[in-house]
Amino acid sequence: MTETYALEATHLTKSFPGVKALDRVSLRLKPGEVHALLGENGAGKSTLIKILTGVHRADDGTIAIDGRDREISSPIEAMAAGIGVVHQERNVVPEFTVGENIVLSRMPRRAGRVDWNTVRSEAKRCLALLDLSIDPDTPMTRLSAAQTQLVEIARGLYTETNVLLLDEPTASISANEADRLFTVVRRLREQGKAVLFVSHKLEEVFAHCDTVSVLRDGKAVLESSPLHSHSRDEIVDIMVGRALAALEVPDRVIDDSAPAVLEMRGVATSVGHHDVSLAVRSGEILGLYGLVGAGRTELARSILGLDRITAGSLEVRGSAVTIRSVRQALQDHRIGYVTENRKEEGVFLGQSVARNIAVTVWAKLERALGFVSTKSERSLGATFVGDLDIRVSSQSQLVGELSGGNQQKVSLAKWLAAKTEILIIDEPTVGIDVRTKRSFYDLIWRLADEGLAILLISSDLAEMVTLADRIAVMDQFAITGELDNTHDYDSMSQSIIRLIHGTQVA
Amino acid sequence: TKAPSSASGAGSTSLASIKVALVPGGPHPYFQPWIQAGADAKKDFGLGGMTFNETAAWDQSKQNDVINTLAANGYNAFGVFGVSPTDINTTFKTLKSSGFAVGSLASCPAGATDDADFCLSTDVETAAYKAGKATIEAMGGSGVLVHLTGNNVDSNTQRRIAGVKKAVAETNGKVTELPDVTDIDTDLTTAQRAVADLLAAKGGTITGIVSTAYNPAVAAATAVKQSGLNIKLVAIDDDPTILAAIKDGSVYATVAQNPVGQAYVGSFVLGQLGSKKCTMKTPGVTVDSGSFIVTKANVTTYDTERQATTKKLKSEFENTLLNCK
Amino acid sequence: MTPETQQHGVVRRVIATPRFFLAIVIIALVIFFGSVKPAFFSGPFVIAPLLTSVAIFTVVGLAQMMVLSIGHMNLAVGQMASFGAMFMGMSYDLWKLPLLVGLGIGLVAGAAVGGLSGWLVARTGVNSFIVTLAMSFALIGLVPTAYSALATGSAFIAKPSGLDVIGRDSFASFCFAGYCGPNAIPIIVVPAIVVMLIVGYLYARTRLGRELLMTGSNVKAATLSGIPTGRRIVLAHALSGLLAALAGFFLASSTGSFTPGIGDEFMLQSFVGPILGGTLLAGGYISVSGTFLGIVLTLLIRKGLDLFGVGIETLNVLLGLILIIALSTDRIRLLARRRSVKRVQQTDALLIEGNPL
Amino acid sequence: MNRSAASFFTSQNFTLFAIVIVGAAALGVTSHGGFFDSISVTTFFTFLAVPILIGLAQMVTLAVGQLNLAVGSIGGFTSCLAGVLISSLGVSPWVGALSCLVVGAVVGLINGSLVVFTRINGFIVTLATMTILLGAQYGLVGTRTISSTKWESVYALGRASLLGIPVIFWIAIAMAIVLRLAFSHTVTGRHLLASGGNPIAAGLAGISNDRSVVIAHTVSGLLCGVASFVSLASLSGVNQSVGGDWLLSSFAAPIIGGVALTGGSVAIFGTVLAATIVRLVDSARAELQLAPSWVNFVVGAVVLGTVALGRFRAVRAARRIKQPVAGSSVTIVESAQ
Ligand SMILES: Nc1ncnc2c1ncn2[C@@H]1O[C@H](COP(=O)(O)OP(=O)(O)OP(=O)(O)O)[C@@H](O)[C@H]1O
Ligand SMILES: Nc1ncnc2c1ncn2[C@@H]1O[C@H](COP(=O)(O)OP(=O)(O)OP(=O)(O)O)[C@@H](O)[C@H]1O
Ligand SMILES: [Mg+2]
Ligand SMILES: [Mg+2]
Repeated sequence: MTETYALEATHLTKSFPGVKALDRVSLRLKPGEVHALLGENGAGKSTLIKILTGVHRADDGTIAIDGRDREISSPIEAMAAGIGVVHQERNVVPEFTVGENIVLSRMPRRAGRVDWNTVRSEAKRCLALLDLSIDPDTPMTRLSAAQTQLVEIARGLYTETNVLLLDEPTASISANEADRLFTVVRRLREQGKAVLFVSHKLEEVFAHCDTVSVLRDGKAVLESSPLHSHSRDEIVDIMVGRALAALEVPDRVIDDSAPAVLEMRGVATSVGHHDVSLAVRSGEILGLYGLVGAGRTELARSILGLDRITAGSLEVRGSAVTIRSVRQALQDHRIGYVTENRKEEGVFLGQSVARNIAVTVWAKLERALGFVSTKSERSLGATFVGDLDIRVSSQSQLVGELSGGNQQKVSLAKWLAAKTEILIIDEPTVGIDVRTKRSFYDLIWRLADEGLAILLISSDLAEMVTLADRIAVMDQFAITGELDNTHDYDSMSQSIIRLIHGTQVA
Repeated sequence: TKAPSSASGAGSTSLASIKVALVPGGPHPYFQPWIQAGADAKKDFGLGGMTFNETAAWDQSKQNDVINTLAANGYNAFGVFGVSPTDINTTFKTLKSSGFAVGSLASCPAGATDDADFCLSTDVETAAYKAGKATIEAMGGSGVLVHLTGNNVDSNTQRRIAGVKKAVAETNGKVTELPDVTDIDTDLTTAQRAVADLLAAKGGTITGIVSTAYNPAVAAATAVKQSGLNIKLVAIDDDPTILAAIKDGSVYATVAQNPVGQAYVGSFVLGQLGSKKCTMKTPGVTVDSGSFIVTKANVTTYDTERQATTKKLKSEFENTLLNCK
Repeated sequence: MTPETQQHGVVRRVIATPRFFLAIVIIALVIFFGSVKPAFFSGPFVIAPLLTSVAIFTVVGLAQMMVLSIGHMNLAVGQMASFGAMFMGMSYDLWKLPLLVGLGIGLVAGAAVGGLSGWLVARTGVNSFIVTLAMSFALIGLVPTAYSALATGSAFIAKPSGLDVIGRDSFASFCFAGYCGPNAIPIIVVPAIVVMLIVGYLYARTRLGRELLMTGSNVKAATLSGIPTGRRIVLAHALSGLLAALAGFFLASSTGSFTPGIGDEFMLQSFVGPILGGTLLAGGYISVSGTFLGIVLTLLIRKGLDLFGVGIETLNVLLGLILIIALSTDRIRLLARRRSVKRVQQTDALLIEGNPL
Repeated sequence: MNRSAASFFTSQNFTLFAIVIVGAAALGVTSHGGFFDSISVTTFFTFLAVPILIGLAQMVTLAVGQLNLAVGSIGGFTSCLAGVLISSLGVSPWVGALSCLVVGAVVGLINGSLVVFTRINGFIVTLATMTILLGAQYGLVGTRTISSTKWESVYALGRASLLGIPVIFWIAIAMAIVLRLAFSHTVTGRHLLASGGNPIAAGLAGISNDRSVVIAHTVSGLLCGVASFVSLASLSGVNQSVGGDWLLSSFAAPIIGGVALTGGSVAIFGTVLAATIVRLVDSARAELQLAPSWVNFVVGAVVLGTVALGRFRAVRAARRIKQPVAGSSVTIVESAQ
């Protein structure tokens, strides 16, 4: 007797111009199971989800829902088949309210008109599932990035679904909020629904999933296996395709007596920071931890002159400075900023790798009449492509064609090319797979060893504890404390949580 | 197709080798009679070819393109309404240097010089003056007059404004003129809106309107009729819409020009010049093709007068202006 | 990749560009027009006027391409041309200045209004479409008013020495040892080629050009990479105004005088050339030679239809149809190319051309 | 719905409304009350109908992030076609005049379909159809003017008034109300806005962006047709110049009215008010006997002023709620389109 699957995809194949994103991949979801879908960046996870939800058409393969073959060629058909989804990218209509965004896929109507009362009540219901008390009439633009993500999740819960597909829903929300999601996931499991969960955070996966499938280069290398029959390392090895050595935290020696190269004293900003004091020495990694929305990105932006510092002083290499623009930060003070928002602020998707790296140094490469030789640009690019191990077919490849991790490296490379001495790195590994993450960690340590002063912003506590030398904790736009990092996860996390909860009732 | 250079050969050529191109400034009802008049001229004088091409669309460089293309297609005599009176001499010069016969029709180049062989056109200022006089006459010699006209930065518009001003000045202050309403010939909606706004704002004081542009004339005819105000309207040109308005009394008079004469006589002269049978006694001479006040009284007969003028024009060229072998 | 496949790739890449496609169509049309209408090869009456228009409108297209490179538009190209040309006319007519001085003054005037648009865009963050639309409104009001106040007969007709040489002479007037140049090639192509080379050099070889493209590609990332995007935006608009004024100068020199009507016909052409040539409306990618070929194609078609004696109504209908057909085949061809897929998608996302999925 | 009731009197509309009141009052004073007599009022509203309609026609395409450069030529073509149908082919005046609506909608449908099928930018598509229609319009009427005496019964409608205000103005207002209801209360209307606001999000929610684009262009064409019908009813005749001045004003009204070029929003009341302001400028020009080029000046300045002001206000508002709108301080500019 064959089992009936809530969803059964067989031999799905999908090619994009130049890449085979999926190669005869099969996936089976049983009712009442939470199924993890893992894989490195570009393995094909999102592509699989997009095919199951009618965004892309598979070149080949079949999909069956509850044992019956279904043709899914549009998002509407996926909905009709009882498939709900939270996509990886945030996709909301900014002009609409929260409520309308939640019900967008099926507007409640009465007598040919939109039934606004039902819109509101339905939206409230979905938000309540996640313990959210956002008013459905709030304009979408008022929400923070994390709230937006939560609304996306609420939207996935709007229609009655038998199968819920979650593509990295927790990448940009804090552990607290993620927990609410997992409560819902557990409830769905109890109701006999099937949930597919994609994440690069393996802790979450091990805490909440039952079965696992792993994709590698578009092929399924592990199909529907009970998750707990595997160790964490085994899963990583399967994802990566070879044994990945254990992460070695280097023994870093910091000269405590060295003067700070970047120091803030009692800084307040136009966006609402107050009493911010911190100092980074050259060769040191200062972690800036906080929950999403704590104001870390905004602090970085104030250092760069994008927001105004209204009180206190900012000192670079011992002298007080006023920075008005990124350009000034770079040219006068050698400060660089690797943004958290890679696609929108970090790289130029439609431009070549060489130009993306050289963008900060044209001023230096410039000869008479503004001439910049393509050769010098390329040789510079080649250095960093080699140095950071950026995977490209050639330097004229467009950055938009690279995988996320490689794009992130390009976003970093331009600051190294500019020979910055102070580097602010914001959320360097969001949505980045475990192997690339490792190479990033090594890179950050190496840069610090070479003498860079690094201010590292991350919402990933494990990452923070691994990388930083000291950790400053920010909450509600103020620094609530600073800790020396012992690299012991349990004790560090407790101290940090205490610093956050000291001022905030969760 | 024959090479254009052959037209410049020495000695006289037969009229059958002359291909005349009539090039208006762009699409406008004024030029439509040229089509028939050109065809008649071709038949009557035995010209080798005749074309009418209005693709210039009121742009000097497009008109130059059209003219050049016609030249390449073997046309060797040109009757041109220059889109830009300040630029057209340059075009004429080029054509002349290739040995073509060139007539400036319906409009003369701005300034004192005319690089065409001749200019056969309404004396714009005189026509406007006549229109102004007719309006003042209709107003009973006193009152407030307003002048509606087209593109303010066209030198012909400036001549029209001067003509009307002259007529007003002759009344020694009995007629006063409101500021000219210019730039409303771009389209019918603009014209109608401007006229309606004018009547709404100043309708009570205005006693006469003279329109020296097409769309404002069409618009004013209806607006005045509808408003029920006692405003005398004088228009320009004899488009059927305006003639109908004269017949029903909503327009007092119009100043008709002589497009037929321009095209017909112009083609004749171009034929004579192109075939080298004749030369101009005074190159670049300006000849008035006539303007005619049309009122209800002569609306059915004014064309006879105009045909007579056309005949006279032709003999004037033959007898006094041309120097023939 | 072996050198052989690499070469293969290069050839394929060249073949896949809009420029190659345009060149093929242009050659085919020339052969067609030439064989059906031998008059097409008439030097002084067809080729020379065609080249003159090509020279003028290539500069117009480049003026638009400047702002397209940063993802903006300039709906006031025509009015900026007439504004710049007005200052040239004033220099020659009222102040009796020599050719180059007047030209310089006009170019500065064009650059100034362009720069003003750019400054407004950068300062207020209002979309360039709106700012330049409003700018065109304002200049449509201003220029004719100034002409009627300052110029007798509403045109500046004084001609400094050399103006006619640029505008109307061909190489036939340059003789050396008894041999004169061809009368089919007007002098005006020389400055136009120089402008193309300078603009090409700017984008291909200089820091400024690269920074403009980066600004067009992603303005946030450009700001965060230390590019002074505000200044680059002002620069792009100023250069657009400058080139527009230069085109106005070319047009005035070829028709004969400086009138307020200069530039009336620029706006539509200015978009058609660059876009046919592959420049992205979304910014970040330009092509000088493509712009040139796009202009050649449209003017060639117009000339051809003129030669066949097509009337104004048919001419407009055909031009519209050809535009749609040329661009849809271009789009089909583009879609077949992997590299451009991404570009097209970027454009799509920005322009909402139907279903982005 | 209180949300839309609130947006109905957002500060942008309020500013515009205040300008209208102050402007009208000022005109009333300078004309010594003449501006409020019945002829002036009739004239004012008669020539306000078309600007409102074409402003709305442009607004509908802007709502989905498209443009319609062909507004004027659709209007010109349909009105000339109706003129020819009635005068030369003996079609009855009402049928002929109402054919404007059908033909306008069909042309809009063609525009939308071309955008969808060829995937060419709507800017270029409507540019091309504009050229084609201009040719066709000329082909239909050449240089003659077809007099409105051929459609007296329709023309009578143009002079009829209701409550002292021309019927054609009420037609424009009726269209505005219908659009307002459609955009705020129908699912299709919301879908158009969703497609305009974020096509990817709309697509993922099962909304067909293609359908939205086609519908928007069709409705836009239809509204141009209504404007052309109104022109037939109010102009003394039709000729090749009809529609020639529509393009720029069609953009001015929605943009001053607060519609974003990027799509996703409509401002019906704002568009109507903005058209009224432009019309006031026009009346003031006639009253003060200024050259028409002044209107361009003023409209240019008003457009710039309003958008710049609106932008500053948005930035301030964003600062007040201390929630940066998508990295607003980095965004020195929005990229065009
Ligand atoms: N629309 C597209 N066009 C072309 N290539 C695509 C497209 N979408 C995805 N790809 C390619 O398909 C492959 C799989 O991408 P996919 O987004 O499914 O990866 P993923 O496993 O979700 O990665 P991540 O963990 O980074 O989200 C990648 O090589 C990607 O570049
Ligand atoms: N509604 C929104 N839409 C888009 N972006 C937003 C929105 N709200 C905030 N952002 C931006 O998203 C980023 C993350 O903001 P968020 O509030 O999540 O945290 P933060 O305080 O900026 O930084 P961090 O998470 O590093 O402490 C910031 O750059 C912020 O400007
Ligand atoms: Mg993914
Ligand atoms: Mg952040």
